[in-house]
Amino acid sequence: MKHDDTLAAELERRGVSRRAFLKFGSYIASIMALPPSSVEALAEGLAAARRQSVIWLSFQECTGCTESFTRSFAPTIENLIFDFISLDYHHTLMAVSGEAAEEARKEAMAANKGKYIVVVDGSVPIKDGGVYSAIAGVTNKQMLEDTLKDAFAVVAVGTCASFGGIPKANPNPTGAVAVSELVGGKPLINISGCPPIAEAMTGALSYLLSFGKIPELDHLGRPKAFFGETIHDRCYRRPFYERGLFADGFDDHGARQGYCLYKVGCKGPVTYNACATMKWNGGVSFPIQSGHGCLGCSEPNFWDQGGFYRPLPTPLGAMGPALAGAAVAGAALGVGAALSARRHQKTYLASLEKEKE
Amino acid sequence: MTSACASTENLEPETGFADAIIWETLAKLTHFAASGEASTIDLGGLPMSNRDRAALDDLLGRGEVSATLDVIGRSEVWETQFAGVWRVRHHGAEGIATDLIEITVCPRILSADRRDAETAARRLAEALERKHGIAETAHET
Amino acid sequence: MTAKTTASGVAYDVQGDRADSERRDAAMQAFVRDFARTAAIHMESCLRCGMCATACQFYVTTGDPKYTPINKLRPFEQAYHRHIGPFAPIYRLFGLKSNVSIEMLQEWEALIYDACSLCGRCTLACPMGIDISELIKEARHGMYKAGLVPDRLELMDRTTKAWGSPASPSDDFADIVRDTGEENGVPVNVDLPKADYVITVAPAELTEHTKALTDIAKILNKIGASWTYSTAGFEASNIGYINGDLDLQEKMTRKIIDNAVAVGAHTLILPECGHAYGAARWEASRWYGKKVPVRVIHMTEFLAEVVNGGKVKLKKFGETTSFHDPCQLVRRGGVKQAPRDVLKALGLELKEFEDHGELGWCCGGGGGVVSNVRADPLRFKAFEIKRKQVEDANTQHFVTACGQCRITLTLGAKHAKWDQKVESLLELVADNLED
Amino acid sequence: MDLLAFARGPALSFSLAIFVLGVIWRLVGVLALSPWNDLSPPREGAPPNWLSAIQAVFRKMIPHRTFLTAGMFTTANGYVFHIGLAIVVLLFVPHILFIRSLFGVSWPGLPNGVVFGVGALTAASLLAALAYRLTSPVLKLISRPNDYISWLLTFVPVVTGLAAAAHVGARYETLLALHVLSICAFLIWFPFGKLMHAFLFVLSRGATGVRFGHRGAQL
Repeated sequence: MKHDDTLAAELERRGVSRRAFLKFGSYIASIMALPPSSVEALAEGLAAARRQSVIWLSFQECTGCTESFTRSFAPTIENLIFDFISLDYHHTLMAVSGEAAEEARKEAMAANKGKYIVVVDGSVPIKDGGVYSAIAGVTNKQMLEDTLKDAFAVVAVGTCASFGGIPKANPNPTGAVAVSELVGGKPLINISGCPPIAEAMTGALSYLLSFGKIPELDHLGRPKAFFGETIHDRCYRRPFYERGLFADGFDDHGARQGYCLYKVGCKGPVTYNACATMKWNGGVSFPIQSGHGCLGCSEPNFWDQGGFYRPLPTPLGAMGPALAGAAVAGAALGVGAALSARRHQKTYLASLEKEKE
Repeated sequence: MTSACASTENLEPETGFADAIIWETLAKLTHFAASGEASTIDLGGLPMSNRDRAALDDLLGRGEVSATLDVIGRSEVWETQFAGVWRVRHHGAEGIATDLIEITVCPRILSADRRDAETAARRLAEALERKHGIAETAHET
Repeated sequence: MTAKTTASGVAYDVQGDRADSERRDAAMQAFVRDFARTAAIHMESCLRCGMCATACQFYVTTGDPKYTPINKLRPFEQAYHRHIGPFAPIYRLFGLKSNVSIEMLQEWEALIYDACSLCGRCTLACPMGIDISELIKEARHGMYKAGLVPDRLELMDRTTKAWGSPASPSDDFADIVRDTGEENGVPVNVDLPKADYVITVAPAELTEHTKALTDIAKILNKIGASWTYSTAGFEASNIGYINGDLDLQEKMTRKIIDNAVAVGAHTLILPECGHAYGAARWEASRWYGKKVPVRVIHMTEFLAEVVNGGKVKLKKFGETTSFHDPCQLVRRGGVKQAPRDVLKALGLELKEFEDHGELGWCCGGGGGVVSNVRADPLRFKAFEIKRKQVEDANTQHFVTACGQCRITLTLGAKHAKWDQKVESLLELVADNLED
Repeated sequence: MDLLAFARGPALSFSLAIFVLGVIWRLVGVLALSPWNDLSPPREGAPPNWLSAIQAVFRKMIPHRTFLTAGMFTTANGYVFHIGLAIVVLLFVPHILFIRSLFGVSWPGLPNGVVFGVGALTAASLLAALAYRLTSPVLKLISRPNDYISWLLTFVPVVTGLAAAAHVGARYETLLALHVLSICAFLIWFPFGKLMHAFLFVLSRGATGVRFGHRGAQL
């Protein structure tokens, strides 16, 4: 009997029934807002898939994304995905190190040529030849380019990989860029967030595994299922916004009443993410529920939007000196114009007087 | 209770989602009764507060059947007091992962898969073999 | 002096023999000179809401949008933006506002002179409070400089320069006064070297309404005042003020003020004439350069003063009357109560028009319109409003306090074949003095 | 978010600077012209000039009844969109935050639903104003490009604001950016067109008020 290496067979060997696929399928369908009718297709697709080789590259990052993704090791529905993938290279998680680690990466690339998925967290510095971040003597840029050559798809995890994130924040000393700028034509999924919601990652990978294609993305390359709506649109505090009830600080009456945090700088209205519905830590809470406005961490350049506590409708940058300067210039121009007009009148008057004589 | 978080919990508003979902359930149930066509309402992704969820549970109540599953974590399935309206709730690491209302004869997750049955038959045969020392081939299916 | 027509078919008169460019420049010079702070604020402020149209008798009676008051200011406005406004240097630099063309000035002549009686009703309608009529008066300065004035008004201008009055030569003035005094049996004073009151006249008193000359004399004699008429300063109507001839306005102003000072008068009484009030009461100091040392009052103010002060007693009519508020006296002069007091003293029950006082409708002849025969058809049209008001009031008397209004109303009635007498407040008082 | 950052940042700073520069330029340019001092003696009992000016500013808020008959639409509609704009601009919470960031003062806002309703009414009123301008023979004759530009630059922020609030037409941040940019255009145009009447009305009414008060005439 030929050894069956489908995921169904693997789980079966561990005594897990196909109900697990059904359950996982309904979970993925739910978080990705797929129609309930697609649950079985998803489950069947996953069951028939083979373990997916994943090469995880970490560049200019803080490991928060990995933390978010692997936060739980309990055998639960959320991390069944770890049974579906073969994490062939991840320098934080893998047991081996040094040359052996790099060897593992090369082996996986050779063995799964054209089929492996590259996951990237962290941005890539490209200034000065990319010298600001290197692993085993290879710059991040070089390693990314090498690894991408034979990849099937790329998943940029976290805002740094998706949009450059904090390393790219003004003044961007390392010339950090998003992965999207270096992928060439490879299919790319951005899972932004600082850190991203683990379910978004799970959902995107599962979709990729079951259907063999990339889920529908928004204009920033993010799965619409998770990034299709703003935090504000899905926020349970939205009714307070509509009724004009706001917290003016973090310890006032409004804050205690759980009013909308718009006035204290919440970026929910312009932030596309699923925090308000998926929430964090297994659905316990999310920043707004915990009393703090959204930072907008899943959006490009969120670090440079004038401050986390600056309300959305306020202008960015200091206005005072510019306006004072404008006022002085305006007054000068006004006086100049009036003097010129007066002179104009006088010269006209003079010519009139002459006319009289 | 003076902490901001605690009082926020207490003040979670009721948004009216529960009522809306009951209306949808009624429509789907009527359709199911007439045509036999099953359907599902996914409660995930709806910005329901805990109060909304409690209100929904109250309205639907519990009927004759209830089951607990232990498949990659715990799941609960029960029929509401309205025949054909089932609740399917999968628990994840730290809470509810999937929460569904299924309008059907019996939720699919309760039924065994024939491919699993195939393996099960083999395992059962092996178990027998171990017990009686007799090699008995399972019936081909 | 020639009547011409623009390419677009608008009639205009032109005086003198100058190149068009010279005319245009002369107009611009005068326009530019006029923009002081208030005029500039008003030039900046128009919202183009069209409310002023609803106030203008020429628009209301014709429905022709070109009579919208603010539209009459277009060349003036253009000159302002090109030469004076805060952005004028930029407009000039980039050629964003063109200079006013001679064709435009020609076309606007009739709008500025024939279709505006300077009544100022539009000023009250303007939500921004733009004093449109004042601006039109200022725009006339440029039109005059350009030699683009209705011929009849220019004729009066020249006559005044030659005679010292548009009605008769100065040399004849003393005779006219004496003759009228004899005719009406009233002792008159002319050219006394010293007097407390100096009386001035308008053309109406020297032509149609000579009785007014002795009416005031009668009252002054009655109260035993020291008064005189003066050949050196009798003409108060000030055609320069109306035409936009500033030189003449200054000359005529100085004449009456200087004379009053020379006579040592404490009060200069202006005739029953609206524009005389505007020119002498409010604008004289502009030419005099300082506060005018003589009290300048209108005939109506004088009447109210003697009546309210109990210096004269009047016979009571016990009848009803309506009153036409002369624009320059009431709306733009602030003399609203005085004529009403006098009418009350005469025992005339005043039935007010629906729009009266500062909201009164113009007779249609102010600002020189009545003297400008070219404007007759328009004026007669505007007269319809006044006629309706008078008919609606349906009173035994119809009184006004301005000779020009009286002439306009009489002419209007005659043209409309409408039998309506227009009475003078001064005459009513003079004719009804208690012994 | 880049368009929004541009709108909230450089575009807004630039247009506010132009706004301040232009407003002061225009006001100073007019006020620094030579005055004509009226040396004629005032009417007996005439109020002081400052009082006449203030009275005129308020007096002119409501037209004389006689002008209302013909000018009812202009007046009533003018009131509707002016009050509407005032409510939307001054009582919508995001706008209050904007104002607070510039001047440091704030006040309570209205519920969004009310503001949206008022905004819609304001937009309708502005459309009516345009329709009237395009059909009335008087307004057709006296209107200038200034009037249409000013109308457009008032209307567009209202419409983009409503669209942003209702999330229709594009993504919220794009709509918000367009709203902010439309306000930038409004601010830049403001001092150079008739929008300036928001400042000039005080001067214009006041100047005539002084003239009339001096003469003892009623405005």
